[in-house]
Amino acid sequence: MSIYYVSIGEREYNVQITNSHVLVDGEPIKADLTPLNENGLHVFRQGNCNRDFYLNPQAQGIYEVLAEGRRVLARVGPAGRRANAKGAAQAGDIVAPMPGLVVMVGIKVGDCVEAEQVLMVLESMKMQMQLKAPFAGQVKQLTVAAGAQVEKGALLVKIREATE
Amino acid sequence: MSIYYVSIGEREYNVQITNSHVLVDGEPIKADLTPLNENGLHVFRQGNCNRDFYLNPQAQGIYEVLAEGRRVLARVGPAGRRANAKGAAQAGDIVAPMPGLVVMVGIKVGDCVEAEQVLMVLESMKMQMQLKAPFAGQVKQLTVAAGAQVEKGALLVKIREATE
Amino acid sequence: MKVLVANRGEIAVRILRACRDLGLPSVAVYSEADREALHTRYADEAVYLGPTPAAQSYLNIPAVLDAARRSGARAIHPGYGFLSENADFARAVEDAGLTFIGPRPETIALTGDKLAARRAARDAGLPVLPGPDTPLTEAIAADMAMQVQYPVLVKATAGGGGRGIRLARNPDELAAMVTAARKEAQAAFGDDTVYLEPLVQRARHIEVQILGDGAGRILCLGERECSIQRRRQKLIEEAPAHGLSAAQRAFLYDAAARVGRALGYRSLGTVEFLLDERGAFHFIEINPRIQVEHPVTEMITGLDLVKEQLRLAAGRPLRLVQDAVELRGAAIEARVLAEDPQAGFLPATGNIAHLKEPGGPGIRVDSALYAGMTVTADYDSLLAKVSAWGENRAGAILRLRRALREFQIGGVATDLEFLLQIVESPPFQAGNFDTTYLDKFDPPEARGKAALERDAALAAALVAHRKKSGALHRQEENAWRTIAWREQM
Amino acid sequence: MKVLVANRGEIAVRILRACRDLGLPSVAVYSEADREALHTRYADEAVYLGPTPAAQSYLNIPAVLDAARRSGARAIHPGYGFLSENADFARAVEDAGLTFIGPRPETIALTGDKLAARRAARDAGLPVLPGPDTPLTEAIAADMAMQVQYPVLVKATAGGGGRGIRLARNPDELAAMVTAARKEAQAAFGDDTVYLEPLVQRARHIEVQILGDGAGRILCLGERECSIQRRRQKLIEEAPAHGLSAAQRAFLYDAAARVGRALGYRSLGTVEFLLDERGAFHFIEINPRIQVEHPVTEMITGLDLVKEQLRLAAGRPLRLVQDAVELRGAAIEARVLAEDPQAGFLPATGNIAHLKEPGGPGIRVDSALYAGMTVTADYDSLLAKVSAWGENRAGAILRLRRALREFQIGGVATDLEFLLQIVESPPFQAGNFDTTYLDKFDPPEARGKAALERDAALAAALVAHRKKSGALHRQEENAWRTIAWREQM
Repeated sequence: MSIYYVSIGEREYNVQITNSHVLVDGEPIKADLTPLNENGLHVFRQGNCNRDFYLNPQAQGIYEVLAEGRRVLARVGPAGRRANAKGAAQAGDIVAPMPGLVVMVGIKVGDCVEAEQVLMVLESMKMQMQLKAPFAGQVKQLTVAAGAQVEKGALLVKIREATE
Repeated sequence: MSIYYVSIGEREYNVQITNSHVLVDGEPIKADLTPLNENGLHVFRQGNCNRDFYLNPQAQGIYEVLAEGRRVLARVGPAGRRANAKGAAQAGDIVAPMPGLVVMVGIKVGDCVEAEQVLMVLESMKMQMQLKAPFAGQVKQLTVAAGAQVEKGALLVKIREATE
Repeated sequence: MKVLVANRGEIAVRILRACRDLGLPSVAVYSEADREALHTRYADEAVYLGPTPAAQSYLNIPAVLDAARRSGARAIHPGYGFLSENADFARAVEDAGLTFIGPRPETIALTGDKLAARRAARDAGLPVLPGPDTPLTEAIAADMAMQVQYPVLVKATAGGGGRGIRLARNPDELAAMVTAARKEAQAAFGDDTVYLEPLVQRARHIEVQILGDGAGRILCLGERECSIQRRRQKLIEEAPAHGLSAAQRAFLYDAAARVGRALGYRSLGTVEFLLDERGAFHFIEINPRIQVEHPVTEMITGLDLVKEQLRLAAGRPLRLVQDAVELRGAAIEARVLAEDPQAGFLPATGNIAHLKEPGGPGIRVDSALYAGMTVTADYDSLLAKVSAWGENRAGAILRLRRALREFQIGGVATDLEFLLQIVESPPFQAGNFDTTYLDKFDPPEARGKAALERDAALAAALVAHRKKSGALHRQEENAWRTIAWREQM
Repeated sequence: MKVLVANRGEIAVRILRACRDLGLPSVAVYSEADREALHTRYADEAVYLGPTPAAQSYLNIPAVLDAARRSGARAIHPGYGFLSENADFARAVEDAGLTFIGPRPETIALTGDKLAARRAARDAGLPVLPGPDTPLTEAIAADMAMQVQYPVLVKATAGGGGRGIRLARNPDELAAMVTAARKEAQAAFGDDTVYLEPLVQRARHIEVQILGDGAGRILCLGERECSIQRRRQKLIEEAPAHGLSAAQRAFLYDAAARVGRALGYRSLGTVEFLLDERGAFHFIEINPRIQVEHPVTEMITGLDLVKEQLRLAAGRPLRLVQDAVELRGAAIEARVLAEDPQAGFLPATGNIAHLKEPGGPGIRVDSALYAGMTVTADYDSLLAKVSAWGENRAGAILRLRRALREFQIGGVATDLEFLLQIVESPPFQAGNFDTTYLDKFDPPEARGKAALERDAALAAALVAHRKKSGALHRQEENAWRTIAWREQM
């Protein structure tokens, strides 16, 4: 038997899988998932109901699931260990909220910044976004310069409360 | 440098590939084939022209190629050895011209048959087809019975000239 | 009204789409081979019928009725083919207290007997081809062989789909053809009754779409031309038929409506005619069901024929009056089949590893395809229908051509290239064809064929080479890309 | 006439389709990021423009002209966005002896200056919102702050796409909003001229499609409603606008035709109006190009707008007279964007590993998508447009809903679910909305959300489990199938 902890949004599910059945949060579920091709399309069969489920494994145990016009991100924690939905980011770690181009950086390492001060500007698909300091503090780390292309979730700046 | 012999229909092409260029029948071709996904879709780029080429490797070195609304079967012989477009079938070897169900078998091994005699009937997609003896002879081998499902190209019957 | 769709493939999906559009709950049924088929995933529920052979699943009346009972369906739509023209099935559905979405059982029985349908059409004043009204036997054929005008067709009264038809060219052939047709009819339909019908030379196949409320009101939804046939199988259909005069059209619609009224016709039906060289119509038969080619009528009328069927079946009256039916532009449909033109059009099977359906202005695709689907030899070979609408016939043809060129189906041989050749042929474009067009069709070699084949050979060699080189190939490919790149700059 | 399409994405493919339908040879252009993009594979030729940033490729006028010269193109279609509203580009195209497929450069210059366009509209007798006809500075704003009716909009004269607009709610905010709008306008358009326009409360966005021959003849091709906007970006558009009276429609068409005639308008254009609560129209601007939302007009008129542009550009006269323009049914378009509603609609990127576009009756998809395509952050977020036609608005909505549910895009976050929520919301279905509808939009939790999430969790765990079990998984899967199977029998 294998146990998986699966997080979707705030909710966590406990999924137990054996060769002959599955339990979700302790409740037996009669269902069947069959791959239809090698790209992630499956049919999820439950009772008299067949549904397209598209499952796309992404980084860090996250699965994109498309079903009935909806898209869900499910984080699968390894058997026997709970997934940490929040990740390890600390307060003051500014990460890229979207992929894009750094069009302006207004700080350098060591600068003191005010709360709400604009640290840098990101651009993606013609949309610009200002990244602001969450609280007053000092720039401890700066990983990019203007012109850099960044992925969603990349750490850009570390702000720590000033330790005068 | 690698050399491939590629047969399409009656025509055979000699393709030489090195790291920096290709020659087809001795003539240098400036072209470029880039995969677009893992299912076989490519872009074939030649001069100012980009074309969708779908390439699907099948059995026995045969590639299905779809381009510009056409479908071509290309048989690639291993480097340095000519492909045999005809295969090794002998006259009197009756193979399934389509996949399908054997609905009737009118002969057994040892039977003598006339030219044009119906040997068996295949059915596929509501269409029936009679398989006939190409010449008068004797049934030397019979691989299927009525009710069998056969693949296209499967050997069904061997007829040999009667050796009285 | 929960609707069970007693069919598979594109027509099952088509009907299920109409159910969704009307907010009706739906039930699909499936055989073992179709456990993962798209229609089972499209319906709200899917019920297993039986093993793969149609006789044990899609033609299995008790199994279909049981599926309806188990799922609580209140109505059954038979689609086309399978049980759609089976009067016993329609009766069994009604006897079970369910609604059969189609004509009354007695109408299906009548239209299923071609001689009876011919009599009904003649009684309603329609022009019918001359010929005895009675079944033919070899003995009768021998007696009358010298009085018949040749060539003549021997046709099964239970016929359909172009089966059970034989051509006799002279008195000597007649008896043999009667025997052959009876044999085929017995095998195909379990009924060896045949009759004689004169062969109409250079005929066009023109059919009229009717919709009846079962109480004598008939709407006539324009005509379709289906003369592009291969071995009596329709391949390309269009609406309207080109080049008809207003008088011809008025005659046609009046005739179709007349026979519909005479039968108190309910639901959708198609009244089929041959148009001879002199411009005269001859009734041939009535198809008591939705047709494969219904999308072209939908495109020019703006109606959703399946929705109209479902509404009528739910007890609503006909929504429209005849004057409100307006025809706009022209539409053409091409049938994409799993048949290999390079191998004598034999059925093809395989796994659809790659799929790209066409889109853009004026294009509609009806299919049950998906990437990864396996095409088996178990049922018929229709993979998809591509329909194009244009302001006029020429515009529809150009769009259809565009769509056929966009359509990519990898992993199974299809007739796509053959369809393109027809659509690109000048006689087709000029509207200069009859039902024998494809018998003599010999398209010229495609422009650029030699260059394309050379490129295909090169591409196949490159893929084979990369496969062999394995891990090396990315590197080499990058070298390739750089070279091509440099040359373009 | 060889046509170069100076654009990318779905609109490039749309225009290339029209070229195919007319048999015109075509040239695509592309940036480094788009080397393998679908539009490069759809055109007869594809020419490299420059590096990925638009300024160096799609906005690079010399590069585009050079591509035309090298490929021998005789006409350039700019699509929408990029260079489509750049008068200098249009002039450079004509100076190079090529045909610009769009209005005359001076028309583009005029419509690009919103104050000038407003004057032209007023001179042609159109209702225009009150407000000074002169640019605004902080100093002027301070002087007049007390006389202005609030709330009021500060708008960039060079504005477009909803940028360079600020709302001032009271005299105290005015100067700051002028500064903010000027700054944004300078950054976005290189021109910081702004002006004042009263905010119309609870306004609907209604626009009229016109087509002019450049010699004073204007065809009016019906209106569209584009009130469903998120942050001034249109998201769902429809034709016709629901609930207009015949008198309102006549007024609207007359107004649009009048300003078109006054400008001697050439090619396609859109005259935009706000419809206020009292039923009065107010001119706002003219868009001198094909619009994203043109398919809904095509669906109700039966016209192919791009083909009409190409025909006019080739020197043909207008084909139609106004009386021949017939509107049929209703059409609605939804924009499928690479934006993640679960993350504040931030742009999303990724590789489209799985793609299934919708089909069936009444559905049209315009996209440049293919399985394997990488969505980057370089250009805008429009992935596809899904348009549905129905006999009436309710029918079109149901079909659009069906199509949105069919659409599967795997590998990149999209707004598909959000579009579904809008289409399913009762106020939208009742036609009870204005341009602020989405500001307050708070859809109820979807039915079956909990069950779906549980199933998704289960499915993800199963896939993770199989991945871990590796070679074992086939075997286990078969066990699973057998179990499910047994339970169904």
